[in-house]
Amino acid sequence: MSAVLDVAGLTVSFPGVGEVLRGVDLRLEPGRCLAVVGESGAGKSVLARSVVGLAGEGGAPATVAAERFTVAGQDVTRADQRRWRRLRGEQVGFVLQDALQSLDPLRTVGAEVGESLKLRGVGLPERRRRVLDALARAGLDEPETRAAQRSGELSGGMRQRALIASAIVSEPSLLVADEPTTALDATVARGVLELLGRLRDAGTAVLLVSHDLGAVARLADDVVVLDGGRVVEAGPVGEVLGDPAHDVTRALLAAVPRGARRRAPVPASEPEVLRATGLHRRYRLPGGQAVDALDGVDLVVRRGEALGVVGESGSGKSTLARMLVAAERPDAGRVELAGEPWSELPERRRRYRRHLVRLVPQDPLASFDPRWSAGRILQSALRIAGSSRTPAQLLELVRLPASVLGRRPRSLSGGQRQRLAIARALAAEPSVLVLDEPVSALDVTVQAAILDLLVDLQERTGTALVVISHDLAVIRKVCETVAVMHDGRIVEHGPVEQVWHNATAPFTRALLEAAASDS
Amino acid sequence: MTPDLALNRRRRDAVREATTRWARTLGPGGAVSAAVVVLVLLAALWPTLLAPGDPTAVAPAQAYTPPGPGAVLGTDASGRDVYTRVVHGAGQSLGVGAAATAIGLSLGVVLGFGAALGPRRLDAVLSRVVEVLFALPSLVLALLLVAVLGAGVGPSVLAVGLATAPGYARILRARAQAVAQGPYVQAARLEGMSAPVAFVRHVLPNTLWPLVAVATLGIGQAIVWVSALSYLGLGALPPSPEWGAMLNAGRLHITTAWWLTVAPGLAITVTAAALTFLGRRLGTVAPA
Amino acid sequence: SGGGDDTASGEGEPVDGGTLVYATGDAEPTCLDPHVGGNYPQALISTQYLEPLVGRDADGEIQPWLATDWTVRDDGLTWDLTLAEGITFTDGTPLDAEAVKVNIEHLQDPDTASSTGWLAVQKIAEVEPVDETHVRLHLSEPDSALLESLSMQWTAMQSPAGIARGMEENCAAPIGTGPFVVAGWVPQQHVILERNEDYATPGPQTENDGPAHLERIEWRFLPDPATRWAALQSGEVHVIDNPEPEAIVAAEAGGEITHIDAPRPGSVNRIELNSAQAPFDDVRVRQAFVHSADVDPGIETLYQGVATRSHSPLSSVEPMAYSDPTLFTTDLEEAERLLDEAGWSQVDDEGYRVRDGERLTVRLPVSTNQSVAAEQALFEQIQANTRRVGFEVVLTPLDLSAWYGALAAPEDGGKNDYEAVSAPYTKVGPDVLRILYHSDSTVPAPSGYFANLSQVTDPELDALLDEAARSTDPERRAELYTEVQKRVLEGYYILPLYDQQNHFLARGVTDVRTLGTVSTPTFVDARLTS
Amino acid sequence: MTVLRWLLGRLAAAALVAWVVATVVFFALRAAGGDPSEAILGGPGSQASEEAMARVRAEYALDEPLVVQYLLQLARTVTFQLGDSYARRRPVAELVGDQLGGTLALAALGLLLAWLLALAVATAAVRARGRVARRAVGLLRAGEVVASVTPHFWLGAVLIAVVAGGAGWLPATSSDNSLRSLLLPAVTLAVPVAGFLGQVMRDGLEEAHTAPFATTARTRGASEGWVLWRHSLRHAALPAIALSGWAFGSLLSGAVVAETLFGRPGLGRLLVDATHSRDVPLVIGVVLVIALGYVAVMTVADVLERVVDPRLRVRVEAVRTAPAGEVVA
Ligand SMILES: Nc1ncnc2c1ncn2[C@@H]1O[C@H](COP(=O)(O)OP(=O)(O)OP(=O)(O)O)[C@@H](O)[C@H]1O
Ligand SMILES: Nc1ncnc2c1ncn2[C@@H]1O[C@H](COP(=O)(O)OP(=O)(O)OP(=O)(O)O)[C@@H](O)[C@H]1O
Ligand SMILES: [Mg+2]
Ligand SMILES: [Mg+2]
Ligand code: NI
Repeated sequence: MSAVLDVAGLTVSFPGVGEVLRGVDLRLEPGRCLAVVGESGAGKSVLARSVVGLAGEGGAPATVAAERFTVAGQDVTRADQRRWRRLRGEQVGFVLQDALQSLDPLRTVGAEVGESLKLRGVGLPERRRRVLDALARAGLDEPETRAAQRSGELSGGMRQRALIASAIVSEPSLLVADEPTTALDATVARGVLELLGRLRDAGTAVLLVSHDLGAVARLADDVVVLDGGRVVEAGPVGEVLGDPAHDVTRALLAAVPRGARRRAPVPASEPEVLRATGLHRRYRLPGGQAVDALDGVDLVVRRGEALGVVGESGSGKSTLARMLVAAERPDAGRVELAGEPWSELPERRRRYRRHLVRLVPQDPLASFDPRWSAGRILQSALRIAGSSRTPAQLLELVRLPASVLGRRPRSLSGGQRQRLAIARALAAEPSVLVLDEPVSALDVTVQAAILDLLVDLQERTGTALVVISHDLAVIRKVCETVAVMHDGRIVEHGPVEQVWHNATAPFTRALLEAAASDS
Repeated sequence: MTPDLALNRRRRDAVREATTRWARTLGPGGAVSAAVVVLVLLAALWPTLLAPGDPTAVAPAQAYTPPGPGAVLGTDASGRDVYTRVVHGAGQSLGVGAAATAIGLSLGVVLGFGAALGPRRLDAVLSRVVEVLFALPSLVLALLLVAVLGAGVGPSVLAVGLATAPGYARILRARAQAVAQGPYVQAARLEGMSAPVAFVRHVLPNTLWPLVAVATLGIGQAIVWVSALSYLGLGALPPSPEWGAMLNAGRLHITTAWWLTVAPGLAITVTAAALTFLGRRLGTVAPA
Repeated sequence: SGGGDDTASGEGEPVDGGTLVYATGDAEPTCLDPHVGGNYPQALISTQYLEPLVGRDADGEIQPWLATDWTVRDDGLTWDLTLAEGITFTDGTPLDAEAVKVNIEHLQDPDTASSTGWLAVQKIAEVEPVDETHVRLHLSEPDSALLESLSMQWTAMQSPAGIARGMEENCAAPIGTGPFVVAGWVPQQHVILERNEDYATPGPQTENDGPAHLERIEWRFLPDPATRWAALQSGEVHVIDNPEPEAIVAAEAGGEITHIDAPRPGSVNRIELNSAQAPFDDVRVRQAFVHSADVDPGIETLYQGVATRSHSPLSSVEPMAYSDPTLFTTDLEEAERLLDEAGWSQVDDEGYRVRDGERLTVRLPVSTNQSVAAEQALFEQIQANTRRVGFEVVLTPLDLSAWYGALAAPEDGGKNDYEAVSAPYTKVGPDVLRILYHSDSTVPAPSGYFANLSQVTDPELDALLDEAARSTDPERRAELYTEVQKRVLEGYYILPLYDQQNHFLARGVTDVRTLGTVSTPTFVDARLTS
Repeated sequence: MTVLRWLLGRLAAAALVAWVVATVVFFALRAAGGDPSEAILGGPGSQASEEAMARVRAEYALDEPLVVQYLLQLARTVTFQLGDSYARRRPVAELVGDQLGGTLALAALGLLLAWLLALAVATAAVRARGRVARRAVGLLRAGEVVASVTPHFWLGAVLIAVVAGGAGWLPATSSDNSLRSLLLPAVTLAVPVAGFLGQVMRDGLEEAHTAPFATTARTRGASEGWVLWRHSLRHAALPAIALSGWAFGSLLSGAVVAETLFGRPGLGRLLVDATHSRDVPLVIGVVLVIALGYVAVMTVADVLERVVDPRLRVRVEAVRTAPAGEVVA
């Protein structure tokens, strides 16, 4: 069978940056899925964009050279923009990495999905039929309604599907999907992967870019491992992942959170640090409706405990975190801190005990004053806590070099920022640390390091942890107890291994299934 | 090498690094703008350094001398040296811009912060006030003020200041609200920082810094507005070499003595453009 | 160039008919009836549709117009006027003795709010219609300037039926005997004047004795001088007034544009020095100011030869004008000496003279509506020149209301906020001197305004002026007014500058004439050139 | 928020504007010196008699205490009885009505030209390819800044001297609302505003042009022109629409200058004259109309923004259907 995509010696460089891809070879046949894996910055996205002739998109113009470069049977080694444009949309469908921003928010989903058809002069009735068909094939319910909506009105999962619909609407022979599942929670992600699987089975060649090895294992037939713009390993997926030959592949595999933390739950005799009883929080939405973000939540956190909170997006995890640190008041119910009233007190009387609880927010960058250097951020936290330690000592706790002190948060990497946020939280020597999605934005290797750090901290300092995540594997690696949330309620609560192996609530089982099929 | 020398070198390196960092963030356009602004500032603060003559000394016999040796930018209808006047006018024109902007800003700060951080009722009232102020075009406001206070730089400055205040207030209100309710202020409050301290440490600097950019932009605008008042005969008092007044006086001789309009006209546009450009650069450099 | 005798050059042949576009830089009148208020812009436009009882020729001689003859009794208190026969206003109302009575009473009616016209007919106690064409005026005191007053546009005759319509309507379209009729007024844009087909009352300046050649005049308001000049150059308009000196020079240099120079009668442009308060209550200080102002070079360059320096209180078109250039020499040493003598001998660190801690400050409010750019520049030069001997001149540009406010007397809410001011006054004949320098004129009108801005209160001067006003003997009058002018000049109450500039530039039109009264243009003879 | 409530809010704003305008103008002009009765009696410097003054004062209630006069004026203003102009003795509504059209035509054409200019500059900037073109864009950028700070009166004077007086292509004066006669004053007004709008639009365009949705459109085979017209431009237009309310105000300010310069009838000139003669009712009338016009334009801009940006319309639903995290993201 002739290859849909055949690339040899692809080299891409940017002025001032240098070569980002060096001599990459790829070959992809219809009805197969080729995965490109690698660490962040390895060049995966550049490679994907090169396939549609847009390597330099969004930055400096790229210099592309290849020994052999054919897409859908056409030699594009020296193609001009006109040639490329004919390929794009028609022969190659593309799903961009930033799924949430990839649909024009000002236009209807229908217009966006049908754009590649319109560009080819397909008439309105025909276009409409095919758009609805593509939306249905992408697994969206009520295609008609969706087509009339705009991206702002869709959830993340829906947007991702709509984007896939727009990529497959003209039934291309090649579909390129760049990280199609990163922004999604486990259940939704599974749906998207299944969709790609069906497309492949229907004969479309799929080029899947991902750093999520679980996803790759499920979907891909072959895999290439990219590192620093070079292919370091390639082959059938079972071979490469089952028996990694290259260090980079091994490191990637090792970083996948796996297994449980073998540690007994803390005994009930340990003193309580936080106790929530009957927490209720209802949000009014403009237009009269309301959501119950929290609907009767009871929870106890004891000293030295690591409690995990899991649940799908919108289940109320972040709301619970805000209640626990008294960033917000519950409508009903109360939170006690170390056996004393907490949530119902006025801020004035809470302030002197604030050092006992710390929140590490979901988006650490936003929580730093952009004008302050890391040193000043820590200094300020230490001063408020009345601590005599130095910023450098805090950095040591989170294994950051002292050179970070003079830098602004914006210039730090994602992992470094997360560490800085944790360091700031530790300034006060809190008795409980609430972490909202501490690793969701990080790449696997960095993720593993942060999780190790948390375990280490808890063991060394005895701080209680409340870790919020939608990723069960993450929780299992760090926590000994877990609470599963669904629609503002805790549907399951107990030691991690117990929940893991004999979940009672149907929702927990669904979540576990989705996650399990990943690994 | 002695430690002393090493220290010096380190200091010198630090300076060089700082300047190159600035140069990089400003870009070539920004650097040129900055140079222009520095030059104009110099003219404003120390005019005699650049033009030792008397800007008001008349010499009717030398009237309408075209640019050339003796009079670099020519002379005006009264034989006054245009170059000297342009240089000496910098102080007033720049001062006018700065003063008007200062008035607009301080009023904007009061209105904006009041609306953003005060009680909800106050916000409603102040927002309305701002809306109404906005509804009065600046020149209309200026006309009224000049009618009350008489012509002159003072009333013009006040008028332009008042007219620009609602703009600043709006920007400030939006920003102050965003910052005050934003994640890093919340993070600080959750650490136990008190509200006033958080205001001083976080809200104030993060709200005002982006305003620096807006304000430099505003100075340029204010200079232009005050010059428009001069056109209506309501601006600077004679014989002040305010650029707008010079431009207006020269306007009538546009076909016979072009240099009378070109010199102050360029002074206004180049200064205002440099300030605007710098403002925009600062705006992009300022952390959001 | 001379008065109204310009026969224009231009390439084309004069043709009959067509619309002439006139662009004025003067303010747009708020009322087209010059009886109401009474300013120059009103005189300018009303010349096209209203005519006065008498005219005046270039030599200053009163000439018949609507009135063909006049006699005065020996006591000077009773005047008999004979009106031309068979004249009707454009609405058909006859111009008879009764009409004259209605007009004078209209001027005297407080509701009309006339100021210039009201002053002119102040001394008429009663108007007695004798028969259709004869009217007798009874005066309260002799008035040698009566005919001059009645020659002005502000006392021009209007149809009694028109006046009877009420002020609002009459302001919009006054009805007279003139060569044109007001056909429409779009405020801020233009007034449309249509030819009066039955026109039969040519004045002393015109040749044509039938209807005007032009069919229509579009009278436009174009405040910006540069725009007016550009509009004339581009052929959008045919005649402009108040041109900048540059434009006049360019026009004089040849080409299609003709220049008409028609200085206004009455007073010259001059700076009045307020003798009622310090520092100008001391004649030595006034003299020092005059000797240090050094305006000649400035007038030469700023006006580029268009304006001639005056050394008289009266306009050069007034036959009785008296000049004395020797009084106005530039002499800085003399000025310094006079100031030292007057006690202004200290100098502060900014170089201004002081006396008893008081700075030698001269506040000069400038009306931005009345002083053209060149004049404002001249004031700046005076400011720079007098500074050399230690005067601090403060120039304040003001709008018209504020300017009158600054001049007005304190008891009327004004502030007398001036030591010097330029306030030209247009009136036909030397009687303007009485209005400007009689001590009666320091008594403010109810609005606070008074004409004697130098605040001269000199009993001997008053006596001379009163006698001149009563005297009907031309020789005696001339003698008296010469004496008056001498006293005004020698008292250094004023610094005369130049005639009130009144220039017109025309293009594509011939035979534009100006009246010998207040120098307004008339278009009876004018023809467009093809 | 319902349409009705929104409309009521706008009306309330208009009423408030009317009140503030009447108050500010009344006290400003009374504090300005100069006697309104003079304005009534033939203008500043009038030499009307004592009786005439007294009569006018009584008739116009000028002898009442200031507060009473103010309340009377207020009562008239809020009921839109603008009264008669002191100086022109004609109903203010009529005077303003006569001049409104001309000024609106001028401002509207000015705004249109500003938009077209800004659009041309912005699109040229994002479509520029190659070294020379990029350089040119740099110049264009400087040009925008310079345009935005060019004084109206100077630009107008140059245009008159060069285009009308020198070359004679267009009339120097502007008397009616024909395109020929409106063009020069409209250009005078448009250039500075275009400078501003151009900067804003170019920023928006450059941002939208590199946004992921633009890239996605390219992956569908869209050409640069297509991306520009179908995607980026609408995004870039949004801030410019929001600015148009301000721009309209600035155009009206500019109209004061342009109308004087080009000898055009209009509200701006009327206002200058009325202020100079302390014609209180007329000033209130003109300022009121300008202010209400501004409120109206802001309202239109609001509506337009909603038309172009459905997100503003559907925010309610968006929050309801999408999880919070995503709406925020
Ligand atoms: N247009 C461009 N101009 C300059 N440099 C670029 C451009 N696009 C990508 N790069 C650089 O190329 C390198 C590879 O980037 P790429 O986006 O392909 O990484 P990635 O493997 O997709 O990473 P991630 O997993 O974080 O998405 C990075 O160093 C990036 O900074
Ligand atoms: N400030 C708010 N205003 C209105 N609704 C809110 C607000 N905060 C949260 N909600 C709603 O409350 C529910 C729970 O939100 P929460 O942020 O706690 O979910 P989550 O479990 O943290 O989700 P994710 O995994 O996406 O972060 C959601 O339906 C959300 O839309
Ligand atoms: Mg990528
Ligand atoms: Mg959350
Ligand atoms: Ni002549």
